[in-house]
Amino acid sequence: MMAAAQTHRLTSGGLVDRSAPLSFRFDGQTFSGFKGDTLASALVANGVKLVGRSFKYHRPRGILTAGSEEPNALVELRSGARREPNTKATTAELYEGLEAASQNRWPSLNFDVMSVNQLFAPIFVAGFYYKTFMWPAKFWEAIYEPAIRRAAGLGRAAVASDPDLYDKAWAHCDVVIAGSGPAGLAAALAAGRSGARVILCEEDFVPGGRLLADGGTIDGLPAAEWLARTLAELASLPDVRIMTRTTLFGVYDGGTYGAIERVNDHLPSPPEHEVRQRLWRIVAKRCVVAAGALERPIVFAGNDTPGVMMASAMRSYIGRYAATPAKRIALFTNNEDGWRTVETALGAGLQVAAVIDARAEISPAHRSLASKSGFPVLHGSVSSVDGGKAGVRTLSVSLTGGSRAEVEADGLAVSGGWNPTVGLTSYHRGRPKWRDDIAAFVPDGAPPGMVAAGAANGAFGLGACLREGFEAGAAAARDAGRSGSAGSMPVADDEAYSLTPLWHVAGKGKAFVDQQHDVTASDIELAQREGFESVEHLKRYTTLGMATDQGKTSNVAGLAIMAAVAGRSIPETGTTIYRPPYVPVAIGAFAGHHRDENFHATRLTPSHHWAAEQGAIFVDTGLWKRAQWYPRAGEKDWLESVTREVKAVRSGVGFCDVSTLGKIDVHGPDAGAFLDRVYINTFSNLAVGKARYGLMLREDGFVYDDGTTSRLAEDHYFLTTTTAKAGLVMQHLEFCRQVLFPELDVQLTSVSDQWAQFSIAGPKTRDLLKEIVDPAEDLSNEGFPFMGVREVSLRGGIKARLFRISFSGEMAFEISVPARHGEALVRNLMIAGAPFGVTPYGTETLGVMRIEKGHVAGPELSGTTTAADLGLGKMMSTKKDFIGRVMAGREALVAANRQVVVGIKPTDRARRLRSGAHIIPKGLTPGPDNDQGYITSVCFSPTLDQWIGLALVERGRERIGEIVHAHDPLRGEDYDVELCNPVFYDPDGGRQRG
Amino acid sequence: MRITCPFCGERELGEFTYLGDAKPVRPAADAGEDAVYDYVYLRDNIAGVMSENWYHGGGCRAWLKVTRNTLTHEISAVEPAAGAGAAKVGA
Amino acid sequence: MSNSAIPSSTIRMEGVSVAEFSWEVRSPLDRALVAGRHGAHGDAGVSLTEIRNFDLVQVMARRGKTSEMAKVAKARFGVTAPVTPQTAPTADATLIWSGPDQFFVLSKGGKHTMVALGQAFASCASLSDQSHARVLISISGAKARTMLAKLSSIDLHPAVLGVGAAAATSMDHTSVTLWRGGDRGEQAVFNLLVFATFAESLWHTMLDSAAEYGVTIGHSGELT
Amino acid sequence: MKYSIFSLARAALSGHKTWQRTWRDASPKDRYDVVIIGGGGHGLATAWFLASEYGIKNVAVLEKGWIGSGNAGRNTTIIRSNYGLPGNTGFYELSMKLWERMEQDLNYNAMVSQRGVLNLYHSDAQRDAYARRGNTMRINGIDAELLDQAALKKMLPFLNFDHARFPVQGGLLQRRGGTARHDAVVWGYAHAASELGVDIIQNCEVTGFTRDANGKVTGVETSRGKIGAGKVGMAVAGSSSRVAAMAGLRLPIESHVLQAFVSEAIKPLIPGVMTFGAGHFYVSQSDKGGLVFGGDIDGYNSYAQRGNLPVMEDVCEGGMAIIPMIGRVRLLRQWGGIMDMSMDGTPIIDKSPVDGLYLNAGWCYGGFKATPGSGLVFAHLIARDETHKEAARFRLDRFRTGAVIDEKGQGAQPNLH
Repeated sequence: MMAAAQTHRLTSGGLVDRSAPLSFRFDGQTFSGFKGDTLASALVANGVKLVGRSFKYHRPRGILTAGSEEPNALVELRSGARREPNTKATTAELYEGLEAASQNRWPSLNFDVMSVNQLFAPIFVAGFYYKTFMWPAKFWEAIYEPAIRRAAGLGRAAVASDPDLYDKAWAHCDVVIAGSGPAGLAAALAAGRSGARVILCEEDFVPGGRLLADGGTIDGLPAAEWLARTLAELASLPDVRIMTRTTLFGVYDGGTYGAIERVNDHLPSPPEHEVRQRLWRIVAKRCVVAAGALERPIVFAGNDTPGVMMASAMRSYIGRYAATPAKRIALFTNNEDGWRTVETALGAGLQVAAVIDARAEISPAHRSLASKSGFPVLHGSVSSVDGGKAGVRTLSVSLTGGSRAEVEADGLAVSGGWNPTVGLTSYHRGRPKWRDDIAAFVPDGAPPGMVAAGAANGAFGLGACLREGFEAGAAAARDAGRSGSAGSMPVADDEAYSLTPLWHVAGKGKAFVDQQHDVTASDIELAQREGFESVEHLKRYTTLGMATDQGKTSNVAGLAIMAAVAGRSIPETGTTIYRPPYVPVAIGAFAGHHRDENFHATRLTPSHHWAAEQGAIFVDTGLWKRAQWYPRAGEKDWLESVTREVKAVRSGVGFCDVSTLGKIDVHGPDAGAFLDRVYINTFSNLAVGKARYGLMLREDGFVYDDGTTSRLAEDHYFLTTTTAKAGLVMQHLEFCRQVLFPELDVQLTSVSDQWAQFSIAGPKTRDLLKEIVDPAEDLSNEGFPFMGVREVSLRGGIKARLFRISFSGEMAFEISVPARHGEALVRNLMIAGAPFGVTPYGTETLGVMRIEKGHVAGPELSGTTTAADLGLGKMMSTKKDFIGRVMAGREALVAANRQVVVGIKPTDRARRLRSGAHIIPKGLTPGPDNDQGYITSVCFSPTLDQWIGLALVERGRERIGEIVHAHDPLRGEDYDVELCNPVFYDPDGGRQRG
Repeated sequence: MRITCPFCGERELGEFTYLGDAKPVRPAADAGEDAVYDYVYLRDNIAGVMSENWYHGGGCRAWLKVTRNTLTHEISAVEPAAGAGAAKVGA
Repeated sequence: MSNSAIPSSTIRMEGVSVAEFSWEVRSPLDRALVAGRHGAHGDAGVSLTEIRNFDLVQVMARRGKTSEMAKVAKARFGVTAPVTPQTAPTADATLIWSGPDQFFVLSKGGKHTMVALGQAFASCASLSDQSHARVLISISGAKARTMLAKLSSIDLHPAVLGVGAAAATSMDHTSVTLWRGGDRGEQAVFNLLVFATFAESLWHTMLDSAAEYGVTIGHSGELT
Repeated sequence: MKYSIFSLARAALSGHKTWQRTWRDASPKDRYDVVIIGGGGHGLATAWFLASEYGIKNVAVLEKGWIGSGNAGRNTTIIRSNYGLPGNTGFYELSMKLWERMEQDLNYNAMVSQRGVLNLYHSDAQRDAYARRGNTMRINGIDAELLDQAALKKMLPFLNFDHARFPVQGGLLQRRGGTARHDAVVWGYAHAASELGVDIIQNCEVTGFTRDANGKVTGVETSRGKIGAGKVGMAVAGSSSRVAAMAGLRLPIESHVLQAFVSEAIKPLIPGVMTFGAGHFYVSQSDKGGLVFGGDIDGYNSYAQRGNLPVMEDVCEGGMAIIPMIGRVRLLRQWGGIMDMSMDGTPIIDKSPVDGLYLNAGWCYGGFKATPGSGLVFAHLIARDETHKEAARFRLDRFRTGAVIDEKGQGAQPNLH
């Protein structure tokens, strides 16, 4: 489809590249623009005025601003999985093939059925929904709320996974500068010349700020020339970095700044391997906020009509983009600066219908400009705008003195003065202070290391911006310890800026304060009437300032109107709390690389790739992938595979990778004394070459972790932790060592990754080991008794550690070798064990065997159980102090009716058990008063040929043999179970000792 | 937030783990239940400058005593825990 | 790809019967590392090289024995062991600061194994063998620093992290030891010790981070 | 003034000039039967229950700023009663039942919306823990359902089923859970309490307690003068330790910052409340269209009402792990609230050791959902000087005796609850 001609484009001037035309589509219609356009400027150049619909009333809206403060011109950009709702047309860079659609309208922007809401406007006032929709109660979720939800929202998010990449990076510098207008550039020059490391962030795609639209003369040069020269100088400084398309959005503690770089949003999609956006964490010693100021609207009836535009935005469209928002414009201003738009419009050959100036006096220069150019200057205010979705037609003007006038124009530029951007400086709860001379809030109480300069600090003249920026940059460099010379300061004249504050013009019709949220001046009056006078109440009651523009154009006007109706001053009324981010930031950028499979790191065991080759099924255990079971061809489900594995171990031999256990070297002359303090039982008397099971409590007396710890030498213990707590136990032990017991001579090192460790279990364990261990090693019960530990040589050369410990209840050893031999060890175990039918097993089989053996694990070590609850109370030494000893003696921890670990078996042997079922005394109706515990762990025991489990049951150990009821309403199951000894298998322990 | 580890230099918050108020001292073995209850459970919960235990687990594994203002997050001092770098004792 | 290198530090042929079993070592990156060019076309901005088969021993001073440990280190290595985040290279080993009162001894050739060092430091330090607990990755190239800035929160500016400087820090929430080796021509070389069980995961993250600059991947038996 | 569609329509005829203050702007009297410190949801609810249920109408609520300016206005608006331990389960269900009639009770639409609260599980162990919790709920007469992956795929097809680091296996669903409009809860209680004669006094900061010779609290000193009181209740989550310290008390509480986030408004995307089980991320979508989400507390003591980037990143990472379609939705606002983190993760509602002073504290990050229940049981405690049966275990001495209520099993480590 041929693009329409750019009817509203000037034939020369501006910063667009007329040699690079770009075709784009808006609401299905094809248009063309140029490289250097934003979507908004391209729409302006094509004469498009109606761009969106408002939130509540679905009123037609156009383009109000030319920046990230835009409340109205929001579109859905791109399509499919890349659809981006609520994208500001004013910041979206044009690219070839851009597709955008208006939003919050049905069926079309031009004919929006929901604009019927305007008929209900008399009822849809601020907070109306708090007063109704209450009857009948059920109707809220069924009818009212779904309707409200459908009507609310703005654009539609994509409903498929975001296909683009994001990443995050760190940057460090002496001085970070927000904004590359005259103040920011001057700051960068001063700091950079002084030798500082500087990062200059500019949210626009070209540096220059207001210089790009407003021009001026600096150091005797036209602004564009000075800009080019300055950028060249900055580029020549090695440690100055200019980041365009990058918004500094937040400030965090210790001089950390958040910035978002839109790396490839100016392209249809990012090039291969490249990210869409990058989140920067910038660490800076100093920050200069040179983010400029935002022009503020004046609130009057019909001020939301398409074609009403901020005066400075109109200058941007004409001056920077060579696009004309209107043919015949009027200006409504209360200050000197607004007049620049008239000059720009005249310069571009546009008609000026009138200037409506709220001030009593205007300058002779402007008066003569008016008479020379032939337009009237009306002293007064625009009281209403007549127009519609096609745009502004007629303005009604209330003249000073009471009479009225009408002005015909197709565009209205509005200037209510300027508000410094006080966001960044206020994010640490600094409250901006009011300055009467400019009738605006300026930064105060900025976070440590941050200063505002230029317009962001209320200095609006070009010369003042340069001066403040330069001085702030030089000072920041000095503060950061850089002593080079800042050189000479760029100079320019200061323009006059006189202003008569004007916030709201009374008139008939809706006068919008927050255009996106459809908050009107009368809504603010209503809020005041109902007692929502505090600015935070006002904001919350009316939703003023809570839209995607965060109230950039509406907040100050809103509180000024509140101040007026409440009879207070503006500073008394105060501002709401400013909250980051300065501009909305894609959630994907905050996640960066950490999404989908890369959400968290993955830890792999030494035998992982071998297990994968065997077809193992893996389970996530914390960050680990562990082999859960090893299915074999023909096995129909996990239960069959696990049953086979268990039987193979119990009748022959199997092995399992247990490298995930935390492993800590505890060294030093006081290692034994140290362990005595962290474990409830004693380790100082453990013989070298022996292992012992240990239990740790938290200081509050509940069980923390368990594991087997061996003494490898007089001054060297090897401690193991559970997989889940490995890192936390290391931290806890370091706390004990460094903070609680610094007098002990003990050193700790994690060796978790140094050792590949395997459990080898089953009656044929020794047979297998004899094949692989040096024949000189004595593995007999006498030569290597239960709980013995020793370094041995393996056939073929390497050393290994052997631990005669058993989790399965079988004759078992754990063997560990340096981790890079781990895979060789598995392969060799398979070779050596082949004659004995060696079977690799996974965590399921490990779990089955530990339940059969009545060992507690994660579900029982829940953080709320005591040693006695677990049946391990006798391990608590009474002869020494240890972490948790005293609190473990509190009355509730030693109460007789505690829930303690007990075994359970279904009375119906065919019945399957499930963890999470509750235990109720037999014959009682389940209720809160007879809920006596729950099933913690279950398995199908191939050994007993039935399901068995462990449970925490009130007084459980006294009730062995009692039949109780397992109640599982979630899964609709109820059945009887018998409480029994938790050690189902080989209770005497003969097998593991044999 | 950034913490200047006395061993590693200034580092990002993400490298550290917080434990809490460093003022409570673990009571002696014979201090009794009330003293331990106080140590384990009761807190001054200072709104202002507070001495805290932080662990540089993502770095050198030293426990640190950090003096920090809980109203502003400003850090005014960082020193090693008694047993961090304790090998220097008597050296 | 060869996996047959036998580190003499951990494998001692003591003449026992027949070596029925092969105890080949396999790097944790054995599968993940695919040598060659990856990512964007053009000149590779980043070069990632895994250094295989090394001895790494952690030496931690016992209480009150810092100066004694320093003396032993000086006697054995001829350099002062680092007491701040720095490295001390010697002819056959590099001493790398790893925390207060502790350092790593990184070497090849079996001269500074756990056993050998254990005897030397017996009176003053606790030693822990970490040879298999870490993977060593060398990162260089024109974009090495830019790529590392995605993973590392520390300041990598040459004036801050100079040649020989070390850091115990984290990347991707994983503890690492990072130090700058000697420059290769104009380019900085960053060395990274990563926990072995995290290595494959971090490796993939590094590859993703480097892809936009183009990456050359390889492995080597030589310390840089 | 009664609110309804009829009064709204009538008022529209006069251009809404007839509306009056939602609550009276009261000035302090010399003395009240009960003074409640804290004009948040809990304090205002307590006052309303005192007046409506217990006949005590000579009540003042003192608020140092404007009502609802603390955690009542900074939370993520979730209501639920899916707790697993005795003491919690009954209490939160009491609260849930009060939510279900709140709007009619108060004549104020707080937009209580029971769109469901779903906790995802990603492992067998997590499923088992949820099964235990869900069964506790059912045994207590609370609705709970355990969903498997197939059911989830139907209900929330947008979850990351195909490329997840920790694949979703199922979830525990409480259909009666949901959200409410947090500010409206505050205004609703203020409105209804004020109608019953309660004085709501804003910009009135308590600076101390007045005590008699026996140490009994007889009133408070405030920025607006001394105010006498028969009894004083404190409901000042976030500032509990500071206010208690004025009475010489130390509490088993630390103040921590919890961040929350809201996205730009978008058309309906996410139906109810859901929590990711393998990371720190939970989300709902407000009636206005913003995704309201959060995660873990920052983890260090703080009174600063703002957090730092690591947690913000962690939360968004969780979001992108489980709902990767939100990548291009933009985060609009970030804020922080100060949580009263108790030592076992469970609140304290009890008489304090100081005669005449009553404690309502330690809500961790769960106070919003408790608002009506907390108001009722605290009013009961103050009015009757006896514990309400559903708050019987929220005693202050439980830390001393060991009868802690530790849902997470993390012990005396507030930043882990």
